[in-house]
Amino acid sequence: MRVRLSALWAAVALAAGLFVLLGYFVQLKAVQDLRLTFLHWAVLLAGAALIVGLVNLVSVHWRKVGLLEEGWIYSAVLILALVITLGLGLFFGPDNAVALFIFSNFQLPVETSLMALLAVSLVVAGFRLVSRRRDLYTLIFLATALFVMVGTAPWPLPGLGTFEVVVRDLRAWISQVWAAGGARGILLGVALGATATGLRVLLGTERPYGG
Amino acid sequence: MSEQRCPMCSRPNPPEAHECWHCGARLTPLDPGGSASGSASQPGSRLGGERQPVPPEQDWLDRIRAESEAAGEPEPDFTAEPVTGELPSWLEEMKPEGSPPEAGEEGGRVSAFKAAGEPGGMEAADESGPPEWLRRIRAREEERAQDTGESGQDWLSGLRGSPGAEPEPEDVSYPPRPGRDMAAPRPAAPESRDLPPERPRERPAAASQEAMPSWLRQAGGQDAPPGQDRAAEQLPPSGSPPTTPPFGLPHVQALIGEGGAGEAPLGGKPEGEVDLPDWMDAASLEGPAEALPAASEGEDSRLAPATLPSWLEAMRPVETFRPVVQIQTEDDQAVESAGPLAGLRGVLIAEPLVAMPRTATVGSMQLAVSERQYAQAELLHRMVEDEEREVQASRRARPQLNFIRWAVAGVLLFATALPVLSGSPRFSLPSLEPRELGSLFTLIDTLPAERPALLVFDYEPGYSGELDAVGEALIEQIMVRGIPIATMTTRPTGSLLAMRVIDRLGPRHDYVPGEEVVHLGYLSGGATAVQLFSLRPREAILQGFDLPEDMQEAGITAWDTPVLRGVTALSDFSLVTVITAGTETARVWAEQAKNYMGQTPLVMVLSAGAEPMVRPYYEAREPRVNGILTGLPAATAYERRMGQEGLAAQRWNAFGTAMLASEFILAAGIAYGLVQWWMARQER
Amino acid sequence: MTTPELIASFLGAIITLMVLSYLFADNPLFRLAIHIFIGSASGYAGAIAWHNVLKPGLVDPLFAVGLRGIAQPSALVTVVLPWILVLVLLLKLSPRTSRYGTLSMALLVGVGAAVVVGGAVSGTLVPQTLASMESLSPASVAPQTGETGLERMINVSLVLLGTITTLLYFRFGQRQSLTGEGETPLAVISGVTIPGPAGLIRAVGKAFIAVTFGVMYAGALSAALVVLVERLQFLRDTLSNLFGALG
Amino acid sequence: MTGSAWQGLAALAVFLGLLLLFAALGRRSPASFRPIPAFEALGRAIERAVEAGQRVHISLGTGSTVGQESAPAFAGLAALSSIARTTSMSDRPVVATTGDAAMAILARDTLRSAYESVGAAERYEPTAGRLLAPTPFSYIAGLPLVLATEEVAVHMLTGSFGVEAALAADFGERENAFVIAGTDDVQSQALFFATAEHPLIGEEVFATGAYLEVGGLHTASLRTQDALRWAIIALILGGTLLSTFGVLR
Repeated sequence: MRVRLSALWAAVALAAGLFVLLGYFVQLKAVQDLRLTFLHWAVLLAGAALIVGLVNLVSVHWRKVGLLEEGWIYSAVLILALVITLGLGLFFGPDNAVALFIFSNFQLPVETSLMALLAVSLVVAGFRLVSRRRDLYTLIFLATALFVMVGTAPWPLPGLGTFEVVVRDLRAWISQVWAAGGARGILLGVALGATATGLRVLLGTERPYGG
Repeated sequence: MSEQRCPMCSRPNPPEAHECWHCGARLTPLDPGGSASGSASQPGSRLGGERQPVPPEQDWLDRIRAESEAAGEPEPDFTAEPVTGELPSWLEEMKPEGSPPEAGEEGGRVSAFKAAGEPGGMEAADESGPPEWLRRIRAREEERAQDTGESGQDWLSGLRGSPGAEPEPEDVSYPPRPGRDMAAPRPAAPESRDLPPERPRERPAAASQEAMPSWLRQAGGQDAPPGQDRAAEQLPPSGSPPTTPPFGLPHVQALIGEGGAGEAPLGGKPEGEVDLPDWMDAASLEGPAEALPAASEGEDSRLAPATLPSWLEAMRPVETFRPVVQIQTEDDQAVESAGPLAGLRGVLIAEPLVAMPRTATVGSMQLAVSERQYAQAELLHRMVEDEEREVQASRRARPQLNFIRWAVAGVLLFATALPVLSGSPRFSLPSLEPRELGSLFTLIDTLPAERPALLVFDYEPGYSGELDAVGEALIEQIMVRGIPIATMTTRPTGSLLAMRVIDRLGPRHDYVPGEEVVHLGYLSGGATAVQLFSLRPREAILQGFDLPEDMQEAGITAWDTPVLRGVTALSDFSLVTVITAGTETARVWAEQAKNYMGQTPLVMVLSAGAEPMVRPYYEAREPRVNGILTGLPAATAYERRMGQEGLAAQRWNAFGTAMLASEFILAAGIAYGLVQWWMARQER
Repeated sequence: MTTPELIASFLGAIITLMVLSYLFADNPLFRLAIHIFIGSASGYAGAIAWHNVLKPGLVDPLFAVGLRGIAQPSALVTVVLPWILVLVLLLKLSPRTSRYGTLSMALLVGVGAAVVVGGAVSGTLVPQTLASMESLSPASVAPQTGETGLERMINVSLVLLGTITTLLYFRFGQRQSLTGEGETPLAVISGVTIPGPAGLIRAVGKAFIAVTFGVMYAGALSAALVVLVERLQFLRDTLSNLFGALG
Repeated sequence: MTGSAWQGLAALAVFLGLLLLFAALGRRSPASFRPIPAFEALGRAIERAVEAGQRVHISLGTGSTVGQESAPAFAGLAALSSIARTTSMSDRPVVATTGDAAMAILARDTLRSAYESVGAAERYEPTAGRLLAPTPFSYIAGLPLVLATEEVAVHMLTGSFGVEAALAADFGERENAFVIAGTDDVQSQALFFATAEHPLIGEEVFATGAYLEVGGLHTASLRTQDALRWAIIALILGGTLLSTFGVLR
C-alpha cells in the first residue's frame, strides 16, 4: 500500500510540476491558467507551512522552558517576543506603529550589527586564508580582492592623479570584464546543476516529501 | 590478460611492454631480485592449468595471492575477472567493492602483518631474523632509492604531481590530492619508507584503528580469525571465522538497509554491488591498508597485537561488533603449507575462500577497469593520508584563532571609529565617477514626470546601512523631479524598509502619502511572484501597505490612489528601480520582469559585491538593465552631481579608514602565510 | 529629538552593543539579543504570512463565496482545493499525523522543482548562452559604454575565455580526453608540474573563478564595512543625543 | 510560442533525454568522476563525528521552497538522506536546520524515510529537522546556538544563502567544526571560498548526491551536465563566430 501511495505522491508532484514547467514555454491559455493556479496554491501552502513552522518553533522553545533546560530563559524571551510581535501584527496589521517601532529598534539594529560582524569575519578569513589554503588560486583570489579594494577605497595619498586613474581603470576592467567571464561560467554551471536537481525531483527519483 | 593499462595515463599497452608507449611511465615494477625465490613458485601447476603461470617478473605478492586463491577456491574462475593482473596484484586484492572473498583475504593478510605479538604469530620469524620476503622488500627499496635518488616520500609526491595535478605551488594545508587521480601505485615495498623506522611499532595499527569508526573497522578486522590456515583444504571452514553475508560490511545492518543491501532507497546500482555509499565503503579499506607498512618496518620492534586496545574497544558506537578473536592453542593451529611462512604454526590466514559465499562476479566484472584502479589508488592515497588525519584529530583547539579575531576586530574597530569620533583623517571624495553614472543621471532627469516610478526594496534590513546610503541620492533625484513613487518588495520586511526611507526623504520634498507616494507592500512567492506581478500587477498585490487612515476607512486600495490609478501593467511605470543586495533577485528582475516592461527603463541600485553579476545585463547589445548604481564611491559621485552631501559622503571617511585597515590586514595575512610557507620549506 | 525617539535609539544602541559583543566571545548578552531578534522576526513573518498570503488567498475567498457558494464548481479551484491542501498540510503539525500531510508537500515540491528547472533553463541557460555570443569584430560597438576597436575585441575575448574555461573547470567526468585529470602532464620542471592542454584549461578556469570570487569578496567586504561604519555612527549619534538630553 | 520559448523547450528536452539515456547507460558503463577534495574530507569528518559521538549538522539555507533558490536545498536533502542513513547508529543523529518553513517539513520527512529505510525508525526525532527562524538573518543568528548546544562536529551548508552565509560558515569555524559549504549564489560562493574550510565551488554543490553515492539519477545527472557543457561551449563558440561574421544579428 505504501508503495502505491508513494507513487501517487510522486505523480502529484510530477503533474503539478509539469504544468508549471510547461507554462514557462507554452503560452496556451489552459496551460497558463493551470500554472498560475498551481503557483497560487504553492504560495498558499508556503504560507501555511510557515504557520506549521512557527508552531514547531514555539513548541521546541516551550519545551525548553517547561523542562527548565539550559538556556530556558532565552527561550522564554524568544516566545515572548514572538507572541507580542505576532499578536500586534495580527490585530493591527503589519504596518502598525508598534511593528515599525520593534522593527526599527530591535530587528534592524541586530541585522545591521550582524553585517558588521560579517565585516570582521571576512577580514579574519582573508587574513588566515593563505596560511590555511596555500595554493596559487588563493593568492590570485586575495590579490584580486586587494587590488579591487585599493581601487574602491578613498585614495590616501593625494597628488598621484595619473596613477590613481590607472588603478581605478584597472579595477573596473578586472571587475567588469574578467570577473564577468568567470561569473557567467559559474552561472551556466549552476544552472546545469540546478536543472538536473530539479528534474530528479520532478521525475520522482528523489522524494524529499517522503513516501 | 590481453593488454595492460598504464598506471600513469591509463592507456592500454601490450602486455609485454615494460614502459608505457604513450607517456613513458614504467608499467612493471622494478624487481632487483629478478625472479622470486622459494616457496611461492608453483601456483600454475597447483591450479591445474586453470590459471597461467605467474610470469617471473610479477610481484611476489601476486604469487602469494595466486597460491592462496588456488588453494582456497574450489572452482577458481579467474578468467571471469578480466582485470586481474592489470595492476599490482596486492592492491587488486584490496578491492573496495566489498567482494567478500577478497575482503576476507585482505583481512587475513593484514592480520598476519599486524599480529606478530600474538601467540603463534610471527614471533618465530622475528627471532630468526628478517624473513626472506622482508629482505626482498628492503632490497627493492634500496634499489629504488638508488634509482631515483629520492627519499621514500617522493614516490608519493611524484604521484601528486602526476596526471591532472593542478599547479599548486605548495600543498601543505590542502587535503592531499585524492587518490583517484593518482597513478596506480608502485609495488608495496616503497611504502614502508613512509614511516621512519624508529617509529613505535604499534602506531600504524593503532592509527588504522583510529582512522575509522569502529563499526567500519570491525567490518574490516573481523575477517581475521587467527589460527586458521590460509589453505582451506587443510581445515574445515566450520571453525572460528564468522559467516560473512555476501556483501562487504556484514553486520552493519543499518548501513545496508532493511530490504537487503541491493535495494537502494534512492536508486539502483549494478547488481552485485553493495549499496553502501562508496565514500564510506572506501573508508573501510583503510585499516588493512594502513597496517601494511607495519609489516616491513624492521625486525627489532614488536608488531602490534591483532586485538583492539582496550581504550578503543571501549569506544563507540556499538559493542555488538566487537571482534571475537579466538586464539587456539598452539597444537590446534595448523601448519602453514605455502608462501613465505611455510612451515610455521598458527600463521594468521587469509579468510578460507571456500568458506566465503561468493557474489556473482558478473557485476563487478562489468565494472570498468578504471573503477578498480581508482579505488586502489585511493586506497594508497588514504594510507598516506592517515598520517594527516591524526594531526587533524588533535587540531581541535585553536586558541591562536581567537587571538587573531580579537586583533583584527580591534584594528578594524579602531580604524573605523577614529574618523567617526574624531573627524579625522579626512579623504577627498573620489574625483572620478564611474562611466555609467552620467547616463543614469540623464535617464532619471528625462523621465516623464506624470507616470509613477516603481521602487523595489528587495533587500534584507541588514544591508540598509549600505543600500540606504547608495540609493538615497537617486531617490532624492526622483523626488526633486516630482515623479510619483510606488514601492513594493518581495521580502517580508522590505515594506518597513521602504517606509523608513520614504518617511525620511518624503517630507523634504513634500511628498504626501497616498498622493505622491504609496506602498504596495509585500509580494509573497519570491521569484515566481515577480513573474506574476510582471504579468498582472493588480492581481498579484491586492492590498497596500501603510495607507493613510482615511483611505483605509474609505476602502481604497493602493491601486486606487492617485499614484497608481493609471497603472495596469509594468510598462505603465516611468521607471522601475530595484534596490537589492542579492544577485539572484537582480537577475530575476532583469531576466523575467524586463520582458514585460516595454520601454520602461530598469535601474539597479546594488550592493557592491553584486556588480559583476549584473553588469553583463547592462552591457549587452540589448540591455536588460538600463542603469547601474553600485557601491559607496559611485553614490558619493551621484550626491555630488545632485549638489548635496548625503549619507554616502557622511560615511566616506570612516569607510576609507576601514578599507585601508582591511587592505593592510589582508596584505599582512598574505605575507604571514607566505613566510610560514617559506619557513616550512626551509625546515624541510 | 523627542524623549520616545531618544529611548528608542538608546534601545537600538544597547542591542547593537549586545550583538557586537560576539566579537569577543559568545556570551549571554549576545544570546539574549539574538533570541529577541528571532522572536520578533518570526512573529512579524507570521503576521505578514497571515495578512498578505493566507487571509487574501484563503479566508477572503471563502467569505466571498459564502458557505453555499462552495458547492459551485468555480469555487472548487479558488476555495475548496486550497482549503483541503492547507488543512492536509496542517496535519504536519503533529508527528503522529505528520505522514498524512504528504499530498500537500508533494504538490509544493513539484511546483518548487518545476520553478527550479524552468527558471534555470529559461532564465539562465538560454539567455546566458545567447548573451555569450558577442561579436569579436573590432568594428562592433558596445551600446552602453561605447567601447569599440581593439578594446572591445579584447574584452569580448576575455569574457568568452572566462566563460568557457570556467565551465570546463567544473567538468566532473575524468577519463575522457579534455579534463586535465586523467591527462599526462606536459612536463615536470624542478618539481613544478606543467599540465597538458586539458589541465591548462582547468587551471585557467580556476584562475578566472578565483578572480571572480576575489572581486565579489572585495565587494561584499566593502558593503559590510559601510554597514559597520553606519553602526558606529549610529552609536555615536545616540550617545551624543543622550548626553545632549542629559546635559 | 516565441523563439526563446522554443529554445528553452529544446534545451529541456535534450537535458531530459540525455538524463534518461545516461541513467540507462549507467548500469552498463559506470562513470568515474574527478575527485572533489571537499567530499572526500566530508566522508572522513563524518566518520570521526560518529566515532566521537558528535553531531552532523546540515543547513538547508534560507531559500524558499517555491522558488529557484530551492535547488541547492534539494541537493542538501539528498545528502541529508544519505548521511542520516549512514550515521543512524551514532549517538547523536544528524540535525538539519533551515530558514524556510516548508523546507523544514521536507527535512523532517526526509529524515523519517531515511531512518525507516535502514530499519531505525526509532532514531527519528521530529526536532531533528527544524525551522530556526523564518528570515535569512534571523536564521543565521540562530545558528551559533545550535552549533554550540548540539555538539556539532560537521557543519555542512548546502542551500541558498545571501552574503550573510559567510557568517554561517564562520560560526562553524568558531566552534571548530568541519565546515563544508556550497550554494547557488555566486557571491555567497565567493564568501564561502574565504570563510569555509571546504568550499564547494559552482555546481559542485549539486553533485553532492553523486559523490555521496546516493544512487538514482545522480550519476547520470553529472554525465548529462558534462555532455551539455560541451554543447553549450560549442553553441557559444559557433554563435560567436556567426556573430563576428555578421551572420547572426
